[in-house]
Amino acid sequence: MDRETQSEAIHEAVEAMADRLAEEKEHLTDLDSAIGDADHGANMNRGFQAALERLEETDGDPAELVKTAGVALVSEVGGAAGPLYGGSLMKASQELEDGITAETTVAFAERYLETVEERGKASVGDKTMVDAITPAVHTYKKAVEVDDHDPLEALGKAVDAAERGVAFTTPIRAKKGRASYLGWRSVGHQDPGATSTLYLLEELLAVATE
Amino acid sequence: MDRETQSEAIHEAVEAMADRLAEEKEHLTDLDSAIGDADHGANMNRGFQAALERLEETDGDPAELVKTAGVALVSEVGGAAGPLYGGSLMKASQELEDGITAETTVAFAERYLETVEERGKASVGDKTMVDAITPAVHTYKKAVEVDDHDPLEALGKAVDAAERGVAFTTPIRAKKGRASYLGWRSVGHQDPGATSTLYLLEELLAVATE
Amino acid sequence: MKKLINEPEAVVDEMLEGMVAAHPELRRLEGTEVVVRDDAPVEGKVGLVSGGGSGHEPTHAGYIGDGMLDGAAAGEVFTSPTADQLSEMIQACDGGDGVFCVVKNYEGDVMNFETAVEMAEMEADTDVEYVVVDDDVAVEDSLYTSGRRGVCGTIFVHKVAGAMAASGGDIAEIKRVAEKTNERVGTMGMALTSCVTPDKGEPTFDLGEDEIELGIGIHGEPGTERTEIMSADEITEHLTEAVLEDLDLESGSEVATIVNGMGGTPLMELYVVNRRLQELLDDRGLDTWDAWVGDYMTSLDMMGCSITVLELDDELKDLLAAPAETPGLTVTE
Amino acid sequence: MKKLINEPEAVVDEMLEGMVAAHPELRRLEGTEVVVRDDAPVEGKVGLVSGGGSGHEPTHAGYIGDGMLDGAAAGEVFTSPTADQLSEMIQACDGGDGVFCVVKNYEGDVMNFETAVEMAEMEADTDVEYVVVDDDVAVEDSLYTSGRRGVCGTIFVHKVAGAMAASGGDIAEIKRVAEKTNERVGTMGMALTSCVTPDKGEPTFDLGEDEIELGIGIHGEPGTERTEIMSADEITEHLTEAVLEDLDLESGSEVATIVNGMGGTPLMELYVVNRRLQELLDDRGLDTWDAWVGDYMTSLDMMGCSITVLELDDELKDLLAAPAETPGLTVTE
Ligand SMILES: Nc1ncnc2c1ncn2[C@@H]1O[C@H](COP(=O)(O)OP(=O)(O)O)[C@@H](O)[C@H]1O
Ligand SMILES: Nc1ncnc2c1ncn2[C@@H]1O[C@H](COP(=O)(O)OP(=O)(O)O)[C@@H](O)[C@H]1O
Ligand SMILES: [Mg+2]
Ligand SMILES: [Mg+2]
Ligand SMILES: [Mg+2]
Ligand SMILES: [Mg+2]
Repeated sequence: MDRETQSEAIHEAVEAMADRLAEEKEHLTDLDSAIGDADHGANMNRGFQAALERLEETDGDPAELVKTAGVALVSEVGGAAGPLYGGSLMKASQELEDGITAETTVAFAERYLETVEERGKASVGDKTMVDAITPAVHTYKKAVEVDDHDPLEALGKAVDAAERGVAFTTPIRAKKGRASYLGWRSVGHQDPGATSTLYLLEELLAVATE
Repeated sequence: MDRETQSEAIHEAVEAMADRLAEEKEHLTDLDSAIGDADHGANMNRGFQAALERLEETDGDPAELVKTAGVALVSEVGGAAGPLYGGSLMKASQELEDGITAETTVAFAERYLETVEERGKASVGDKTMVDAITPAVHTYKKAVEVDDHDPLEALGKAVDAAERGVAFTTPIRAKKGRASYLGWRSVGHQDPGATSTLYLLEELLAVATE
Repeated sequence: MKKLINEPEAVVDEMLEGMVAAHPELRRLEGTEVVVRDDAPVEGKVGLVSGGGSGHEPTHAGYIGDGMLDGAAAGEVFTSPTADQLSEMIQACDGGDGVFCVVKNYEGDVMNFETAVEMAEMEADTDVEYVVVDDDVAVEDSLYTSGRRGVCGTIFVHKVAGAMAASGGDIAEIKRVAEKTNERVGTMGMALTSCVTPDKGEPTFDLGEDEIELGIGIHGEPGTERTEIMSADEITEHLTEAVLEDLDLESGSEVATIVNGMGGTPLMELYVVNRRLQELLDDRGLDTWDAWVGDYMTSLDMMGCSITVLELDDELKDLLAAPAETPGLTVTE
Repeated sequence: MKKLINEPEAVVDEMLEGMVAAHPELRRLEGTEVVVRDDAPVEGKVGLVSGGGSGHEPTHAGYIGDGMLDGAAAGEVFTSPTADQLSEMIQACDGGDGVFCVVKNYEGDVMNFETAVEMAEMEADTDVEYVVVDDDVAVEDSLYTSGRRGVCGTIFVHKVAGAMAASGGDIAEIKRVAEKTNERVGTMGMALTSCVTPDKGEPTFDLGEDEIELGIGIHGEPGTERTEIMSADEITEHLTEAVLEDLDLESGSEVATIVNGMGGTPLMELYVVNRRLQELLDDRGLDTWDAWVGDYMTSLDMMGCSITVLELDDELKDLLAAPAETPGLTVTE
């Protein structure tokens, strides 16, 4: 896959993600009303529409495109999700400077997880997006580096892993984010940010599979 | 009937009126919500409870007692009904200075009607308490002065007349009071003040009949 | 309906206690629902008083202070205060130069104030005059109504009359500017939801999920027209047009405006309304000299707003700009 | 649910337009949701800024003016403003002596402000410091939460820091008094009803006809406990006790208090709450030096209130008493 094809794939992926978030806007907001402040759907939808628009005006390397998307999210999403999604994409995009390869995508994924954990001061088990990102990244890395699977297959496994991460957020008590204010009452509700993370990964897989 | 018996009768009447208004409080408020501001029941109930309390501490002539009740209403009812009910009782009480006779009660009734019309700048047909008072007073006067009926019988006819006055308020458009702001939309609703007037007359009749 | 109250019967009394506890410059006349300046009667100026039913907070007692009212009487919720208390208030605010009353045009208010003025004149020989404010353009002033209602324009009358009294104007001067203000001001309101009185505990009127009431009064009295819900811009256009039609201003006139919240509407939405109001005035060549946005004359927890426009001249501008310091309105030099 | 709005997406933009139309002393930074003093940057003083999600009006831009804020950034409803706009605001309010930010303790606000501070330092070499306000005693500050939330006590921090900035204090001085205020203030809130965001158009949470939520946040985040409806006195006792337990004041201490409305509760009811609050403080030998009652930090149209208590010393009294002139709060000398 040459750089141009890679860049096109990124355009397509962001478009698919934006469409998916538009569809899931209400569902995400409903999840956020139960344990947060009922805006996660609107935030993510607004952010990815903006990212899509900016990418339509942008040509360039994969790294530049991902960074542009990240900047768009930082300036449009706001709330907790803005700096977490946007800032992490911005940082992690540096790992794609040599293009998209099995190696660089693993580095990208690790850097993304690291940045979210740092900015959010969150660890796995806090009932946040980290719970979806962690199993996805770990599974991806293991599949590529240890099992020598090709990236597409590895991504498929990562999506399954993220799904289990999302399911895992439901029965646990929140330690970070607005849901933490609820104390024990947060148990039994699925985390919105973990859920939107899963949607993005699903769309990434769908576009990569084409 | 000596003065003392008359005074006792007034005590009893006010007590019966207060009880009746307590019972009808919600109904009067409902009527007032439809075309006014939903307080006529509370206003009248508060006023007659106060009148009752003051009368329990007061001995005296019929004229004094009625005046005391009027003063209590002026200071407790507020709104439009306060000066209309209370002020008119205060003024009309002067006609009872020679005790309660067929003659003085007619003068009392006429003076009461006059005072309400004056203070309220209202005439019959404006959809107010005047529509209940006018037929009652006219019928009472005719029954006593022209037909020579005894006051009790005359009062019975007056109550029937008031009832027709109340019914008459429903199909007409309000010209006075808050209901007038509704314009044609006031048609079809019964006037609260006319209704409370009828209740008071009914209780007066019941006590007089005993 | 849930409310932050104890017994409904106690709500006015307890509100007034909470109010004087928050504002030590206010004092309650013992045994009454009358609140006055702590230093009343103020000598060397005409006393300015107002009053009416409760449920319109910060109206009325919230406008007591330097440059505005000396006293305010609180009736039961939506019920005029009684004449005896009004008379006590008038006498308590007479520093020797007489008292001027701002009365809103409701029969209950007018009849009780009339009785009170007679009582104060008789009992204490107090010099008393009053103005009856009737700024509500929703009501036709005709043989068929009790006349236009007094609504949010009353706050401008308080401010103007208060500034005149503070500057040493006599009763006649105060009356002149109060009447001038009343003649030049118009208001029109609307409701998205009904208010709920503590006593009844349920909506005073029923509005459908998609209905609004135009020309609403401030007591939950039904308005003049019920329509489908519209956008904030359309509602603003409707209200503004009604007011401007009534005032009939020449292009180039200077105005002061109020976007007033009815109590349950968030400030955010009032600013959205103000945005369109100022555009509309601008379109007609009217020049907004001052724009107020907030809860000035409420109707308990009703959602909705009213729009008030006052045509200015130099005298009214000076009086509006004069300093005032009250719980509900502060104007600094 | 009916609202006085046009398109939900436009509500923040249109509110800000309506706001600067009402208050000519405010100016919007072009292409942003940032509002600053018209004369910003003010030279010779540290710039004081704040910001956060919209829906809390008059917070945040309503506290811009002499003696308080120089700028405020408005995010979407209940969503932190973005870092790029915060950075623009910081740079626009730097008159050469640096900028101090008042941040409420929400992860979104904190992370965006942190990013913005880095950006402003990098892009314009601006000297920036900030305080993170966390006055909400409803939230346990433990390993298991994101820490206490910033709620109505933030208004006291704005006032104190604003007075210190106006009197020429440097960034370190401002930070010291802001942190001191934050350490000595506690707030607890409750809701009778949920707020309704323009975007969702329906209650954020469901409360039964006879239920209330204690420890509610200002974003319609569910509170810490759901109970049966109680009387205003009982609710006041509950909130006050929670705050006082947290502050642990000695008898004889002087305090300032806020009874803050959540947006949909009539002022009448807030005064009823203030009455009981002052009785309770009095019972414990606490001396109320100043009591505020009104809508300071709202949650759209939510019905409910919060109680804030601040322990004073001479310095804080001087700073609270210093003059301020803003749309949402005026203090005169
Ligand atoms: N400190 C944190 N670390 C990691 N993720 C977080 C943190 N705080 C919140 N989140 C994630 O952000 C999501 C909420 O995003 P959003 O609703 O857009 O922001 P806000 O909470 O500011 O309204 C949560 O569901 C959670 O997954
Ligand atoms: N101008 C008037 N003349 C005669 N009766 C009036 C007048 N205005 C009101 N009323 C009577 O008073 C009643 C309303 O009383 P109430 O609800 O207690 O006072 P308010 O209208 O001030 O709330 C009306 O139903 C009507 O009968
Ligand atoms: Mg959220
Ligand atoms: Mg009534
Ligand atoms: Mg009434
Ligand atoms: Mg949010």
